[in-house]
Amino acid sequence: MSAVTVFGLCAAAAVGLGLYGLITNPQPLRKIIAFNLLGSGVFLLFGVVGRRGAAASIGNDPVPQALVITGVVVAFSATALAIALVLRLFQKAGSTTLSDDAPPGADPSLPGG
Amino acid sequence: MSIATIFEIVLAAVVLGLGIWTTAVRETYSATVGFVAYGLLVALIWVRLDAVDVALTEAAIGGGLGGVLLLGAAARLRNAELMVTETPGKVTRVSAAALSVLIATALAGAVLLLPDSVSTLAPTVVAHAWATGLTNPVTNVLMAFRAMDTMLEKVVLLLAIVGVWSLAPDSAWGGHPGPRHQADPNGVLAFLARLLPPIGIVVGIYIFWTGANHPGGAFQGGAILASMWLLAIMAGLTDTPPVRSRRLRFILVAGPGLFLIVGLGGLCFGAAFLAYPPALAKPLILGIEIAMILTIATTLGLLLAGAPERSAKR
Amino acid sequence: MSLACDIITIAAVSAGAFFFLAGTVGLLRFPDTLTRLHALTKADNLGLGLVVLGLLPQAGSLRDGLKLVSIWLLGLLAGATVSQLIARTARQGEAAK
Amino acid sequence: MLAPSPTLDATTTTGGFLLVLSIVVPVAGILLAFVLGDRYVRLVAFAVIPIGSAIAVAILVALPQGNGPLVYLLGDWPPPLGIALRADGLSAVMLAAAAAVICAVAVFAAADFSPATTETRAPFVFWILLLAIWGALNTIFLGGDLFTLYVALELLTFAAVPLVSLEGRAETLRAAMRYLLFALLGSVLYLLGTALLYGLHGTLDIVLLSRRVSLEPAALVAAALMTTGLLAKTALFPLHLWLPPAHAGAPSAASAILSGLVVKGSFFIVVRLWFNVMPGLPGFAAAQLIAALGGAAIVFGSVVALRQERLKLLIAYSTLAQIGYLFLMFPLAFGASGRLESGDALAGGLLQAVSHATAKAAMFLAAGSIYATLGQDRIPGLGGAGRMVPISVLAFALSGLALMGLPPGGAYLAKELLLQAAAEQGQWWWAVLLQAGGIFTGAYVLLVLTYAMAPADRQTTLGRAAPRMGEMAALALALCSLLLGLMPWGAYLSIPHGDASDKFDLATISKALAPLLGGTVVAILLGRWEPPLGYPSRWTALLVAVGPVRRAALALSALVERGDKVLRWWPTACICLLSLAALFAASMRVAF
Amino acid sequence: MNDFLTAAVGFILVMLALGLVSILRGPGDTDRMMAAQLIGTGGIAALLLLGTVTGVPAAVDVALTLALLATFASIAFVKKGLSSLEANGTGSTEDQ
Repeated sequence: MSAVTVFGLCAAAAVGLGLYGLITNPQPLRKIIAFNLLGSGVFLLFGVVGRRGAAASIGNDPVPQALVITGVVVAFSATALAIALVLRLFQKAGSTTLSDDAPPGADPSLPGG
Repeated sequence: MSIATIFEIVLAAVVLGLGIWTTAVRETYSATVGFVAYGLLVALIWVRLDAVDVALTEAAIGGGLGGVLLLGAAARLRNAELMVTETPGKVTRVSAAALSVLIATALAGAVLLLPDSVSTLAPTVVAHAWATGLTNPVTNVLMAFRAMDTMLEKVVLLLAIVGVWSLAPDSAWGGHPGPRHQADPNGVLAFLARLLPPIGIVVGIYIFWTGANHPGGAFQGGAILASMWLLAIMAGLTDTPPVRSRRLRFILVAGPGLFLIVGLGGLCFGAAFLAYPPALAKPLILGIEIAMILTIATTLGLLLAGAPERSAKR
Repeated sequence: MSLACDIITIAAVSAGAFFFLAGTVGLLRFPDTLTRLHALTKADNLGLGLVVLGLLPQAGSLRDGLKLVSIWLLGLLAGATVSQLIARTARQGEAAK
Repeated sequence: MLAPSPTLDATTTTGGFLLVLSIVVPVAGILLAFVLGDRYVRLVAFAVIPIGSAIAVAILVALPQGNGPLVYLLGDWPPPLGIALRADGLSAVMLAAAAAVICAVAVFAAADFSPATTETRAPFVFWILLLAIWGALNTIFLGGDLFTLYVALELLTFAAVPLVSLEGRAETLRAAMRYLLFALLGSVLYLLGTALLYGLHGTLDIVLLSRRVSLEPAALVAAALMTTGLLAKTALFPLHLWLPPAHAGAPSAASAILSGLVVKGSFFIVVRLWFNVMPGLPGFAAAQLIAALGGAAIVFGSVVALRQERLKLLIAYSTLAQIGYLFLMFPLAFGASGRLESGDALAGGLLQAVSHATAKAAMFLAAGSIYATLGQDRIPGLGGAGRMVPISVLAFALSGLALMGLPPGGAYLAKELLLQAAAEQGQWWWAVLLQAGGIFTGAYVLLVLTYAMAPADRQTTLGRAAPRMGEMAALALALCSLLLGLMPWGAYLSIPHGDASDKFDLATISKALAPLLGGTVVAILLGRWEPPLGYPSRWTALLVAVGPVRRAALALSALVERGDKVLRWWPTACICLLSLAALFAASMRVAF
Repeated sequence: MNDFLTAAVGFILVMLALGLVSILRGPGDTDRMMAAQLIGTGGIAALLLLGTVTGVPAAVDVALTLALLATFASIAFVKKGLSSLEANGTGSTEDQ
């Protein structure tokens, strides 16, 4: 087992965790947190890929590193935009539920509910 | 199993444990605290993967600014939690879990089964470092070889600002983002907000400056500067600028603007769009980065501050 | 010389690790917020200081050494002020109950 | 190891600088508009749009003159180290379509989003985001690097989401939120695939990848994840939870852009991925799967569209159906070698995308004028629209005819090409769906027109008069879509038999009548509303005659609408997404 | 030497994890506010040792960044915690 294996598994697990949270957490804010977990898993995956490509006295391929830095910035901007939306929605509607056509309160006709 | 591997497993377990806690915990405020801890610790993994540039970014953005952004929203949305509806049922949760595990397994398999013949651009990047005169390969990739991505990413940041501002109520348009913070001017908070920023500014500029040849760069430096600015705002020492301010707007586009101008200069007088003449490469890149650190610090700070809430008229 | 450095490192880092242990035991065993805060800021900062001390002989240059020390100072500053803030909040929280 | 060696695709061609300009000009416009603010935003946009359009036309002219695609190496760094921009026929056609739609929308929006003397929120945001969408789309059409495409995709999302919530009502904020979160999920999956591809091949350049991609587990996982991620952003059924509220809730000018152009961005990347990056990878089963989703989208979207009460929601669901139409080309593009080939099926699919972009944008613009004049857009209350806003109703009708696939529209030519490919391949089931798509489109267009042409049931007009320029913009765009079939496509897309559209013989006319007649029948069976006032009584008698059948059909469509509600529930949609990723991986595996 | 330092990082990391468990468990938000503070010391110690072990001198810069941002996060914790306390009806002297 090398660092690549351990952190590769860790990255995959973080992706799985983020996906699960994104699907099942009902609150938008928690979905955003889950999205960030998911994103960090993806970035770790890039890191693992780059670590495999260590060469020429560089410990980690610089191209995936650059991609991750760009990706982190984009993910952060997305988080900021999403949070601004949630806050405005709360201000406007008094709740942050995402289902539009269901009146406030659970829709009993939905499956698995 | 070597001691290094055991350490790596411990690190991965701690980080994943935090991730699980963040996903599973009931209260949103606790989840954000867990996420901040997660984000700060992921930086350790990045150091272990020998990607210090990313470690800096992840520590500054993932844990620090990103966490605080989430935290602020969680504090404001406390009351919204009380009206939780539409919690998915067991069937949904189980199938979501099964599919997530499936995807994660497929991913893990794909990563572990990557062919042994490693594909990497690292030697190529090193071989072409002459073109910029900088020795940090990541900066070279960001500022020269993949400069287009970096420029577009700055436009993404600008659009995020436009998007966040677009959520202002019409009456507050042009005004100050976020609430006005006030604190006891002789309190501990104000004391820290006077003491820490000078240190932080030095560190931020150092991280930026060292980025030419060592890990670091405009983005990481800018994030530190942004956090110091926000500290001063939170302590009530200063206020967010009104978004209609022309000077603010100018700072916000300075980075991508200069990038674009230098790029067009390359198109008109040089080899290609975004190509730097080797003799001028280093000063040009540093110039762009100086403009960028200002833009980034301001942009990140304003993204955290949120949409304009108070009219600029007093 | 290098042996002496290594011995200092091992001794100081071990001592630092011990204080982290103490801090954690405090966090786990102490009953309320204020005492836990006490354990956290005092013991952990001491532990960090010892680790920094242990790493100083391993630092490549004077600059690196200065950076290490400045990190510790920063930690101390943060610990001293932030713990005050948290303690104040904790008291208010109790008062509110 | 992979020393950058100059090859055919790795040198800047003459005219390559045009590609840079087509991205840089809108970006410069964004920066300038942001700094100047106030009343200059619209001015900047109006200065940038003609320049950008001229560049798109220049690329259209320059492309056939060289041999092969236009290429530009950014920073003079050849891939894999650097990033290349490439324009082939597909890019050129999409660039031109985007420019046309942006122009029309800008003219339409000139009055709605005119800045006052002091800066106001909506115009500032709208014009900047319009330019941003344009820049992002141009980058998507030209980008030769999968990560650049990712950044461009995010740029597109960031520009599109605030447009949805521009009016700031709670339901539009909610729609924007759902859109943003689902789109982010989609792009993260795409990014995952990118990471795997880089790990496999050490490059993200499309041309280099196409030479290196082979059947490996990691490549399969990457292809499946990227495809589903992009489908989520394209809102292909059943991943459409965000589309109807977002497209219906945005201001009309924004809806036109979102529906006409934004979804085409991620669709275009799917095309790039399947046809250029990995033509040998998806295989027959995966192509059948993606087209089956498309087919389901056509039926499902159309049926739900016919049940909508609001015009804008109807058009949004119609977009859902039309998106499905775009994916029917994938199984028809299979060559004998088991690879996807850029033949007439791809040409048909692209033409469909272009004609949908123009026609759907025209439809939303027309609906916007109708909404503004009548003060509401309930379909049963559309009476009198034909008299009050005749040009808009005409624009709506013409764009409807174009969408139905009537000659000489672009959709007609596209349908002919796809039908031909289906016949050659013996895949008759897709031919059935192609026809069904036209018939369904006919149904809801006729339904809307029936109500719009009826006399008004009230005397007063509630809204304000729609600006004439805006109505003309919608009409021009609709005409453009209807005349697309007459353009010389041969230079850009591989169309085998020249333009088959200009012979108006009996067969052509009968083909044209099929969607109209079929559409009438479907509209009678599935139209929910009472016939409008002042309607000939024999029609009412007809409705009574087909009563039982109609009731059964309506019950069925009500069931479909219930299903739509379930699918648009967040967890269901996400589970669909992940299941699709697994299905795609499995079906790609099966094919070999 | 390296093995010793690696073991020390591992040990501190485990202590950090245990500390986090105790802090995150609560019971109150004020306990959770300590999380960033804990990482500001324990995490940085681990990072510094790790940098020496892995031979990445720039890890010191990461530690510096981490120290600053952990402090920033701590203050934000307190500040936001205060504002949520305020929402529950208790004023504070520090935050008005």
